[in-house]
Amino acid sequence: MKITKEQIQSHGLKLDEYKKIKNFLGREANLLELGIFSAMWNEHCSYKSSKIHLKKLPTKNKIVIQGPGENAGVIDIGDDDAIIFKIESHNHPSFIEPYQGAATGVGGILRDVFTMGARPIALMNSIHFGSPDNKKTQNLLNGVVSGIGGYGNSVGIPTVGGETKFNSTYNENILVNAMAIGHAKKNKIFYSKAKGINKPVVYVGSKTGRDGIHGATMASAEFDENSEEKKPTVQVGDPFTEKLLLEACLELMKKNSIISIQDMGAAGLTSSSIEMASKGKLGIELDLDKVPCREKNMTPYEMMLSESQERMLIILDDKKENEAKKIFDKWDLDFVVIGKTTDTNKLVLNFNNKKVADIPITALADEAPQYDRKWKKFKVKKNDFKIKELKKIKTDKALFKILSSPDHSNKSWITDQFDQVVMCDTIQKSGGDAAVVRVHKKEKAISISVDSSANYCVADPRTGGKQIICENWRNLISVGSKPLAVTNCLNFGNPEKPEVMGEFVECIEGMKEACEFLDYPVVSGNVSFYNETNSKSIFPTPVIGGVGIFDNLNRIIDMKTKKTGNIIIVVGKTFGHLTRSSFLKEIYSINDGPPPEINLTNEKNNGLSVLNLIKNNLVLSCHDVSSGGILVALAEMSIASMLGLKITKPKKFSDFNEYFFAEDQGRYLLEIEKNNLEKIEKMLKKDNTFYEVVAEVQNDIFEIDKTLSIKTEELYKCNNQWFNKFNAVN
Amino acid sequence: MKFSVTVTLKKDVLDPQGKVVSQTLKNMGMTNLIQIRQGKFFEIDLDEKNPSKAQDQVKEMCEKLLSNQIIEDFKIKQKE
Amino acid sequence: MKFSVTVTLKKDVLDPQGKVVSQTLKNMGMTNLIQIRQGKFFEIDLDEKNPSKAQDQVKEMCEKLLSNQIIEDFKIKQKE
Amino acid sequence: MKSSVVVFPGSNCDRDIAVTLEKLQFKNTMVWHKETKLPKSDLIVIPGGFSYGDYLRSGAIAAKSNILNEVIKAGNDGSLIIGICNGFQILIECGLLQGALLRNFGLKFISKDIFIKIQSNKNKFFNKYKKDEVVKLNIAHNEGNFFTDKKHLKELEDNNLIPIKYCDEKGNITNASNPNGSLNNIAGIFNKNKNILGMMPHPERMSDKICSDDSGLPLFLSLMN
Ligand SMILES: Nc1ncnc2c1ncn2[C@@H]1O[C@H](COP(=O)(O)OP(=O)(O)O)[C@@H](O)[C@H]1O
Ligand SMILES: [Mg+2]
Repeated sequence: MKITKEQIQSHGLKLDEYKKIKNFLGREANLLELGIFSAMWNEHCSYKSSKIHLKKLPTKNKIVIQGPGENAGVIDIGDDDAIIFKIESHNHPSFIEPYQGAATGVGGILRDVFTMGARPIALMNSIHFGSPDNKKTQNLLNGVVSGIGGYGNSVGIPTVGGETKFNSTYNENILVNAMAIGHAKKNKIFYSKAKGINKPVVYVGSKTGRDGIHGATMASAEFDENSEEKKPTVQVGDPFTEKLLLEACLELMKKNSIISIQDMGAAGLTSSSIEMASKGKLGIELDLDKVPCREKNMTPYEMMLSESQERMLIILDDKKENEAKKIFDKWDLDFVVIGKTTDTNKLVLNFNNKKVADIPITALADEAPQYDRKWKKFKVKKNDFKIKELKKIKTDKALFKILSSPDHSNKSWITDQFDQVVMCDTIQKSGGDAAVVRVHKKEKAISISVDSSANYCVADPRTGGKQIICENWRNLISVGSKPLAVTNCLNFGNPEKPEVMGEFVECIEGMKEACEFLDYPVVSGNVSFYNETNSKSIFPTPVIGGVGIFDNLNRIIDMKTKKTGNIIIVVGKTFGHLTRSSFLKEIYSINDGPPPEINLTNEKNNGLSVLNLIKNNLVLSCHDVSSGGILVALAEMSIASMLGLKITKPKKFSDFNEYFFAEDQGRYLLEIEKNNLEKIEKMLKKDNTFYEVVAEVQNDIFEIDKTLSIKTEELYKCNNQWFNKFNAVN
Repeated sequence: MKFSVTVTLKKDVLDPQGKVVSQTLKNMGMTNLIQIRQGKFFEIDLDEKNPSKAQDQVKEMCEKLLSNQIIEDFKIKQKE
Repeated sequence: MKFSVTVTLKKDVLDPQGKVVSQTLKNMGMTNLIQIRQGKFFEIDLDEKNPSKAQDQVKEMCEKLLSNQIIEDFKIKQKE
Repeated sequence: MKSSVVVFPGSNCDRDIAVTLEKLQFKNTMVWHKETKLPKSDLIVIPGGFSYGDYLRSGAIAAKSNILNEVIKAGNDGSLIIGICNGFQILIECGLLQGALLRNFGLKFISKDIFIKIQSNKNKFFNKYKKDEVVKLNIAHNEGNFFTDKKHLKELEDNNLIPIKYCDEKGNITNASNPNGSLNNIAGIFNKNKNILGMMPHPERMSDKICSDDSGLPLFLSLMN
């Protein structure tokens, strides 16, 4: 049977790519082989458009145990402990079926982390929806939030934080990125590289059904109007089985029987078997008659491309089968030897006593196409707006408007649907600058934050890329931790368009610069391209997940102001940068001009100074200044404690709004005791760090002399109503 | 007018609940059980005399809220 | 042999799901909706040729597992 | 004191409760659901989580497991048993406690810190709390909406079998402070002999000042009394 042009195209392959395939095989491919190539060569698995640029990111330093290239990144947090983490997207499935799409996204990222030997200890997420006015948004929001909770709650991993944003750019293409963080012993980390010949290849977990055949291909194809009809690609998650799989794998990992292990993620059995063989420079032979199937009469094509969830592939050492099988029996999971490693460097599939596929492994992995796609340099638009020309708005009105906007509203409507404290190690839940989770039974903890700012990236991808790394770093500093490393999920449009590719390239270059300067390596990540509908791209949206460390539990701080009479200082200079700010967006619907600039030297200096003050026990609460500027940040501190503030008027600014709502970077608000001010001033001077006093903590009233005076209760109400109103059955 | 609606998972879609229920029944000794699939059931009472209008309305409910047509099918039955 | 089983909440038991579903539908403009109650639906496939034996077995499943008789009623229907 | 924590596939608060018990010097054993014997113990705990995924009805399938026969026997013989969250659901499904736990009235999973008011402390479980004390605990469930018939409700009320009710921070038992729609704000109940307690809130999640609070500890200390 000859493969037709239509078949090639419906598999998302280009005709010249198929030519290459024929060269590798020395013959025509059969349909199964075509399916396997299409799964391995698509964007999602091969990173064909992104690889050469991802290589620019710094991925090593002395705490990195494993950088990109494995299921997740691994860092050293001292003693014999390691933290394993990664973020991944599940955008397209979540738009089609929000509950199951989000749920299986969480399931997938959990498997990436426990495959490596870690017990997952926390989940985070970053979710972006279309405009609240879009009629799809409410349903998508509800479905995604309950899907994330439905899966994580059931498996029993606390969801401790995340971010939720709304923008019409995501109307027809929402973003659902999930991050998992696990803890392992440094000397007990498991990798996917196969070793040794004739070792048993074992299939464990759920049975294979006809789920999401071609799911991986879908994730790499643009949406069009008909895509809501591409139904069968949706998978249903089974968190109960995931929990069993997690416990069974961790139990087996305590023994010395695993050579290599790999979860079946995108492109299921295909990518997992090939990845193991490719890393080990070996071949692999599978007997498909043995694959546990859920439905009758499944074909090899369906088995190899199914994306049924909650499955793993394990290569066991000699004579370990019985001991391993016992464990999986105990947990009522399938355990079947379906093949072996070989020295042929080929993927060989047998079915019904016939060889049904025979492909050189290198053709599928190392030799997969890589493109240096055309990209266009981004032109940053000049800032031609003047605040004086805008219609005046009272500061309190502006504050209310921002605090009650969907992006700034309190997210407890969402987070109350997540179990945030199961496992009993959550020290800080969502709501603060970063989540804090204790390392079980130890006197140390990690901090985690997930951040994005598409609004800056679309204005200037390079600065935006830098900014988002810095903001993430800042968030970890703000709770008193030392930032260690990041994972990233790069959500972009169609890479075949030079403008989109340009955004991608420049974002990465910006990130690289910041990561290098801050010694903040990238240890894992994921790229999601083709986020566009009817040729309209989403804003470039890199999402950063950072992890930091506390080496004791006594210096963990939050943003709740503590005591009346204390003063609040702002570290870092305010210049009055307003373009791309929440102020202009929420009040005037102005959305142009460049984002705030990043001065890496100041950024690092300010952050380290703040951390030093915290370490010296001089800071009672801390909050970084981000979207919304100083006044919004101050209000958030007030709302957290329900104490008021007496805010000082700025000296140099004729327009207060310019000072209070500016989004200049690298700034922190610190609550300190009055009588420590002198000491702190000395320390900051020595570091060359700029600071000024902005407020004093008082009871009940949030005020600026002669400008505004608000009861904290009012602030609280205004910040807490949006989600309930939006979701009240309307 | 009264209707009953059943919403079931499409044929090849995984039914984690049905799976666990089957397994439990088998463990309880019902070894001749081939399979169980679980779905939802609604009893709907409408103040509408015209049968075809009522039927249409129930169909609309199913499409818009009661079922998720990407993974589920529904069946409507008129009662009485 | 194939059976279908519906499990519904007893009349005087509050049905929070049905209540929310009704409310949502009313808000969507279906003001003539009197009420909706939500239950569960099972499709059971048994390897048993004798109808009365099969029927008894399904009844046993309902009593022992599929329903909680304190709050729920069940109905069994043979298919085909 | 010896304790046993029963573990089902899908339990996920088993480790948390074990940590709390061990911290208070209980000699604790984890008991896998397939076991047919319970070790001799002064306290049996059915922990929270999603046993069998909470598929069908929460707790229904766990209630059919081997070990439950032993738990029922022990309960009827007067052993102290506490079922927390999913454990409460299991105790109801197996008949050791009466009533039903329906879907939360908002149909959403709810996880947050709430307050309960101690209704009576003259029992084995709450004697280290004061009567009417307001206690902060955490809840996390989909189906915690307690429901029962009038007759049983009267029996519960007449015999002091409702030890805890949801309330606000100041101790007012109101609709607004009822997180899930439970009848009369009921957060937990006893059996007739008050040796078996089922409760939706998680005391083990409040046993550590660093993470939250230690307001759940008196419950376990009461049991040692
Ligand atoms: N943006 C990125 N930055 C750094 N590493 C990345 C990025 N995207 C992907 N990677 C790395 O490439 C590898 C393959 O990623 P992926 O295919 O998403 O993994 P999986 O097969 O587990 O889903 C992983 O090790 C991942 O960490
Ligand atoms: Mg993986």
